[in-house]
Amino acid sequence: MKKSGSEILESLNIKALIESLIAIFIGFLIGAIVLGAFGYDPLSAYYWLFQGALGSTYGIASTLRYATPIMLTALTFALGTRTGIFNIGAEGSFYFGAIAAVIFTNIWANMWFGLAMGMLLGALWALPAAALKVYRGVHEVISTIMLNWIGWFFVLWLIVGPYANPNDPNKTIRIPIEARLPNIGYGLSIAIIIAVIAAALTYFLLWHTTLGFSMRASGMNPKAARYGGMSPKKAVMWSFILGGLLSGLGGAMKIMGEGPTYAISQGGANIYGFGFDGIGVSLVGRNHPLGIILAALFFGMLRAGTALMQAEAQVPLEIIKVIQGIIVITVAIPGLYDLIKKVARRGAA
Amino acid sequence: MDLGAIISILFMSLMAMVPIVLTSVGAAWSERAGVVSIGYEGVLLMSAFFGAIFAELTGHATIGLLGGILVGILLGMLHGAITVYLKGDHVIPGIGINLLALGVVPFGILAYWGTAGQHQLPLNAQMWHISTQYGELSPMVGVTIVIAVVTWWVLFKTPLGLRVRSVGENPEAADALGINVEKYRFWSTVYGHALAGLGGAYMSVDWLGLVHKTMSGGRGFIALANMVFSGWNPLVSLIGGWLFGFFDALASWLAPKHIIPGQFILMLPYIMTLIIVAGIIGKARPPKWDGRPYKRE
Amino acid sequence: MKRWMALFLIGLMAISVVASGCIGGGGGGTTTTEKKGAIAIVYDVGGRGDLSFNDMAYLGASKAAKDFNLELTELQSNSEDDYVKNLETLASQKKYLLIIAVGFMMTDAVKQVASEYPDQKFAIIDGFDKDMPKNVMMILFKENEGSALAGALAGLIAANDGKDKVGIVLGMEIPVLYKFEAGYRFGVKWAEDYYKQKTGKEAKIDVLYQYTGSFGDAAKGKAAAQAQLQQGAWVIYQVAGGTGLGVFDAVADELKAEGKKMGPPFAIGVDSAQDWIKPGVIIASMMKRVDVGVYTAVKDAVNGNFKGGVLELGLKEKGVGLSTVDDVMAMFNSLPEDTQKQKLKDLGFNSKDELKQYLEQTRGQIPSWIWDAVDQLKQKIISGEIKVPAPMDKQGIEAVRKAQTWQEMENLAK
Amino acid sequence: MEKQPIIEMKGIVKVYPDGTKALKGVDLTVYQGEILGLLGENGAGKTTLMKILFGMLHPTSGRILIRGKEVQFRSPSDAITHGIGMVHQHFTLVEVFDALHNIILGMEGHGLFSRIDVKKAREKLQKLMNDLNFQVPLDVPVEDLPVGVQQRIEILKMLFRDIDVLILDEPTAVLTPIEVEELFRVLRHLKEEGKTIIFISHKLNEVIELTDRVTVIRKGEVIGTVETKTATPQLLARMMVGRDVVLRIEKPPKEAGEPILKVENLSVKGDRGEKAVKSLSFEVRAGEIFGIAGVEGNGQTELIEAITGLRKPENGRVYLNNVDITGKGPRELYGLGMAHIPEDRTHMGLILEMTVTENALLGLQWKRDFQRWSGVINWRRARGHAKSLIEEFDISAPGTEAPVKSLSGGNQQKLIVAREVSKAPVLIVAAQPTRGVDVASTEYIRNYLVKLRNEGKAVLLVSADLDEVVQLSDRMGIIYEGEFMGVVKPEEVSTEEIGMMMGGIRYEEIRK
Repeated sequence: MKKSGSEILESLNIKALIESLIAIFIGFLIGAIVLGAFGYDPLSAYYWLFQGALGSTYGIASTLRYATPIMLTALTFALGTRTGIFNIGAEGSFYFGAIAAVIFTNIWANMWFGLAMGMLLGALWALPAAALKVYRGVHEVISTIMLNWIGWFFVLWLIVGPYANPNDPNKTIRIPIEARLPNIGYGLSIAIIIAVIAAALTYFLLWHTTLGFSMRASGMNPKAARYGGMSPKKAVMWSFILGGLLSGLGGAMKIMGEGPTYAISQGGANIYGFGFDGIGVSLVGRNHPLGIILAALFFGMLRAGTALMQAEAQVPLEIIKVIQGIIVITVAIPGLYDLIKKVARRGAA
Repeated sequence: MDLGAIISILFMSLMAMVPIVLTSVGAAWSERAGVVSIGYEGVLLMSAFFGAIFAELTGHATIGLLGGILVGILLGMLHGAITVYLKGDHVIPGIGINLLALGVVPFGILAYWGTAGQHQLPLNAQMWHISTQYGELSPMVGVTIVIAVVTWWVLFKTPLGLRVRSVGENPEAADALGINVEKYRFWSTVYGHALAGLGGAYMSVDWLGLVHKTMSGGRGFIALANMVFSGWNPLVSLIGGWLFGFFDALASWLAPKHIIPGQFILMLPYIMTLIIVAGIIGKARPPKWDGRPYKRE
Repeated sequence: MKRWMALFLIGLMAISVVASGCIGGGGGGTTTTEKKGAIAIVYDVGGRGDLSFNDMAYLGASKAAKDFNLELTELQSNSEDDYVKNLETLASQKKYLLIIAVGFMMTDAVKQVASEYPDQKFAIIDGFDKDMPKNVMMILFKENEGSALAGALAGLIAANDGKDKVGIVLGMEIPVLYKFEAGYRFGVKWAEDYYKQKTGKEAKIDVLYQYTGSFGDAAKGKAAAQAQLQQGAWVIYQVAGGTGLGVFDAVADELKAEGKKMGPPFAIGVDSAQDWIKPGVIIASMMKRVDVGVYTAVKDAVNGNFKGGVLELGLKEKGVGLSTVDDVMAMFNSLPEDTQKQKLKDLGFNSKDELKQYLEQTRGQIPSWIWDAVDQLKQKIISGEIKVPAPMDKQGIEAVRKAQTWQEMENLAK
Repeated sequence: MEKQPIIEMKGIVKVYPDGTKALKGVDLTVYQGEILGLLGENGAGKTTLMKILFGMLHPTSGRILIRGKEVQFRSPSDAITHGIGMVHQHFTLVEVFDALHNIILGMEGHGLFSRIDVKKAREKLQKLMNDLNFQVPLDVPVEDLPVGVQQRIEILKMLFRDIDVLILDEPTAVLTPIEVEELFRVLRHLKEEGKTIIFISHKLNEVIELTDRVTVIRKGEVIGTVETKTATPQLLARMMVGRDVVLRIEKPPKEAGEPILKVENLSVKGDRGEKAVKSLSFEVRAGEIFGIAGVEGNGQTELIEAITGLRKPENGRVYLNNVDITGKGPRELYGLGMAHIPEDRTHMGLILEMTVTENALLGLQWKRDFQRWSGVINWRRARGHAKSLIEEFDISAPGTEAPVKSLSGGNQQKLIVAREVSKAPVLIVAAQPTRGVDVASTEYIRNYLVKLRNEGKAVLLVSADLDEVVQLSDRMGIIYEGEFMGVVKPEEVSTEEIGMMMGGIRYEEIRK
């Protein structure tokens, strides 16, 4: 697998990247204004935020740990958008990946088996939306929202009922020690490496395989894809399935790779929300695997830094969500770059 | 189950339906005009929060409700600006609004009241209720029914409604007849979000009398399900929303009897919606240009 | 048009910023006076403001901080993923005398971080692990004992009024709550027996229970309580955090519907002395004195008496118990000044004394022999004469639910 | 009675943003109460001119006078207020509304919030329909109605707005003969009522049958206006298609070989379910260019899609090299030696956002040459392929990794041709291969098609450009409403005769 860096960069849209940076800047700017308005010191808040995320080995490890699951769910969303669909079902597949890891590693305590079953169940949960889209023309946003909720309640039932830990029913049964992902220090497991490899593979899939070619072609122009002998329907199917697989992997690794509990908590608190966050990551990363790695690290950083920010600057951690929300809304503004240029020019004139 | 119990369940379901119905009716109107939003969950949450602040500052629950509407209007304008005028994607801003709400509300509760996560409203900021021996009813139940009926009537019986629907079905046709597609779409979005804003404020200043950082509890999504379920029809949304409220109340009622796991009851609305959109029973067809930006050639 | 929209967007952002500025107020005030040291507290995901155990922990910590002139650092947890990071961050600063983790959810995290920082002292509320390192104090509460008193109170009120049902509304179905439910059921059964012995009349009281699946959805709590009230529950015990606030609301509505200012029907609060939230509606609260636990831990750490291992607080240690009017007033006094004022205004009282009187009047709604009976049970539990079951899993709670008498339940406890 | 001009268009010029000159100073006069035919091939500028009159497009320069007063329309509703209405080729109806609501939309009367007075609207419409002597069902969703009725609803919609001038753009394209008769009756009736009608068409018989005067447009210019009474099909055909042939293509005589493509009784349905291709049979032989001429929209698109595997035929069979390929998908067909230059370059032939290399690979991605190992694309080879196409066909591109949208139209088209030819096909289906392409590229592409024919390949050429078909084809079929009006050798017929066939007159009838 030999490829030059410039080739990857070419597939990334530079202007879009700049727009993401602008969005991040606006997010921080408005965050600062809000902080200032409430009598907090934004500079100190941001200083400690970055200090917490990057100022120590542990901080960096935390950043990487937080970046892992959202990197995978973001890849799910990106595979969708590259194929021209709005797959927001990463959330549901993530739950199933997590519960699959719990169930199957307790049947056979093998790491690879757990990961494989996580991916399988994640992909399975993506299937209904795929089939509804291809055969019934049901818009994927509606079907995936519904499936996310159905999956949520179903998994909640599994973890409170059949898979509750009899010795400590506040969580599910734990992943057996032999099946856990090896730790590489500071609470960080090899999950991050697998996630980066998954991003690289996703890049490889999209830009170096026939399947990826037809997925991208179908996403940009289904008519031309059909003309080119491809099947847009098949591409959509694969996009859902592979997307579910990635999120399933994310869910499995969340539980198998993250201590100290190695189990799903009651109420699913440690498996909730990663699919939704992944959408933001993917959008900021411009739906490109490389951009997603960077955006996931950025979002991970925001979360890793909150402890020190709270402790030293006494700033409530929710400000991070405010900033994230503003970034995503800003990213949603089409042609942001040109818009800002136009406004700036007007301002200068 | 005696009569009292039935009336009581009825009251509970009427109170519970308000935010769902208002949001569904608003969303139905907005989608009839061709603008999709999945940000109603965030709108509900933020308007519950800001509505409570308005109510407390003025000591009038009605001002709180108006404040909720105002928040809805502002968010609707933001969504409308991005989707209608800038021709942006219809789904992404909603994701951002939902995310923003999850930050703004907990942060705001802490920053404004100094308590984390929740705040109880003083009595003078809470809506007056009609009390009976079977439970309470808010005047907002009546308002909601009136809004649903009037919205339905306007949408299906008046020139305004005809134009709104034409803009969502075939903007080209509407444009050719001199209907300003962008204007109708924009204000329809604003109206949709304003109703959701009213529903959110109702939750805090009326129904529950408190603000909690996750109080929307998925109702924004239930409302979307209900909208689809009701075939984008405000009047059916009223009935559908009441049914959701009814099943919710019934589930609460049945819960102490412990017949089936609660999680399965909670799943029902979503499963039903999925079945309906799949066309397995009934027929649900969205407006033809729903979610598509319209650009004149 | 596009340009106009761009300006509009920018304007909107500006408005939102100004708006948020207008509602701005407190926050951020850090004191500059010299402190003798520092303690840190890490909250559970519920966070402060739950009027429940996170708030109680704060109460204890802030009191200790004031009494011992310590700086207090608080950390919220956004999700469970934050526990290890929050604890680790604090521990690595090596400046805290004691780090307090609030909530059983943090058990594994505390265990891990404490073994990495053996010199750092930790305390965990509600968390237990038999392999916990020595530098961790595990503060546990016998909620079952306190809940038994709540159950006895509820059962006797119902029996006395000739009713046959009481209710309990719980949060997410997690095993900690089984202790509450079991204790409550035990108390109710004990009340049946006591009532029969006292009056010679049979009383059969059913316990309606519901796990709402959430600690934060007041609407669900309200619906659950309304359902139970309609099905004849005469007293409802809430063990549901934020969800429980809806329970109070439901009972208040019921009273209003009946044209009453005070119960019965009543609600029973939990964790803190919640009576002040809705005087007249809440007859008493099952207090879990997390504040006492936290205060004790800090005191021990300051005085050099800190010991790792389990510190279990039951009725005997005053770690749990039913609230008294004085408890309620103490809790009320601990609220921020303006919150107190606002609350009094809402309730239509001119002074705290009026609130106190009102609370006493509420308690006066039920005959004093009931209060005496509850106290009798309390003494028996303290003396060890009566044991309250504390199931920790599904089978355990099922057994308690099936049991027909309190003696049967007591056997389960052994 | 002296004729009053109701519309005068003077010196109308329309240049599109991409530089295409659609109208080059057109003058048009329409008199009160007449039916004016606007005749021309496609691309002549008829529709553009009428869209300008209807306010949908803005002229680059020129003036419009209505009843002697100059007007400037910003939108169609401006035109409607001035009494001008237009019925487009594809209808603008809200499918789920019934006829009544479609018609009154935007003209509901009263305030926005008052109840629509359905009864009054119905009465008014009923009266209108009675006056016109035609009926449409008012309460059925229009999507459930046949196209003929939908068209009448469009007409009613305009009349409801009290327009004086009604523009109809190719109104008979989707109608059955009976529906056409009915439409003509209505239009004549409208004329009696004093309305003015502009009838855009390329069908000679219809124009002759219906109109009072005919204005012929060709390549953005008015060729002339004649009184229909004095016009013959021959005259109109000459005006419509007659021209000096600009390019000469060297084409040595060649004996055609074995039949490569055989089409037997092929019937294909269009997007609206209409019969677009009606039991068509023909064959294309090795070393032969078979041309299909005709005005666009007469079934060419459907025919080609059916042959190239993009549309399922209703009936009939297609053989390639004696292999039955009916209903097979594009991927299989490419494997069997078919190449396809699609008519819609930007929407089908290319993916504009993708790079030159990626586009050069479109349809070739499975070829073993371009696979590193199964399923993985060898981009180095693909780039090499793109580079060789660029060199061989002299395509001017910034590089192989530039997005294809940065290429000019001509170079984009050359890229498609290059790619298709590189498939080493036995049959090339070339649809509109030179549309919108500059002169140099056009010549290159045409010469290349001849070269392929000389090499013994079979070429099926479909073009709306008559010159192209006439010059290149060895044999040609003239298609009209999904049927061949005649299959002839170009040198054996006159342009006039071809024009008549394009207008719907059968070869046998002409020769009679």
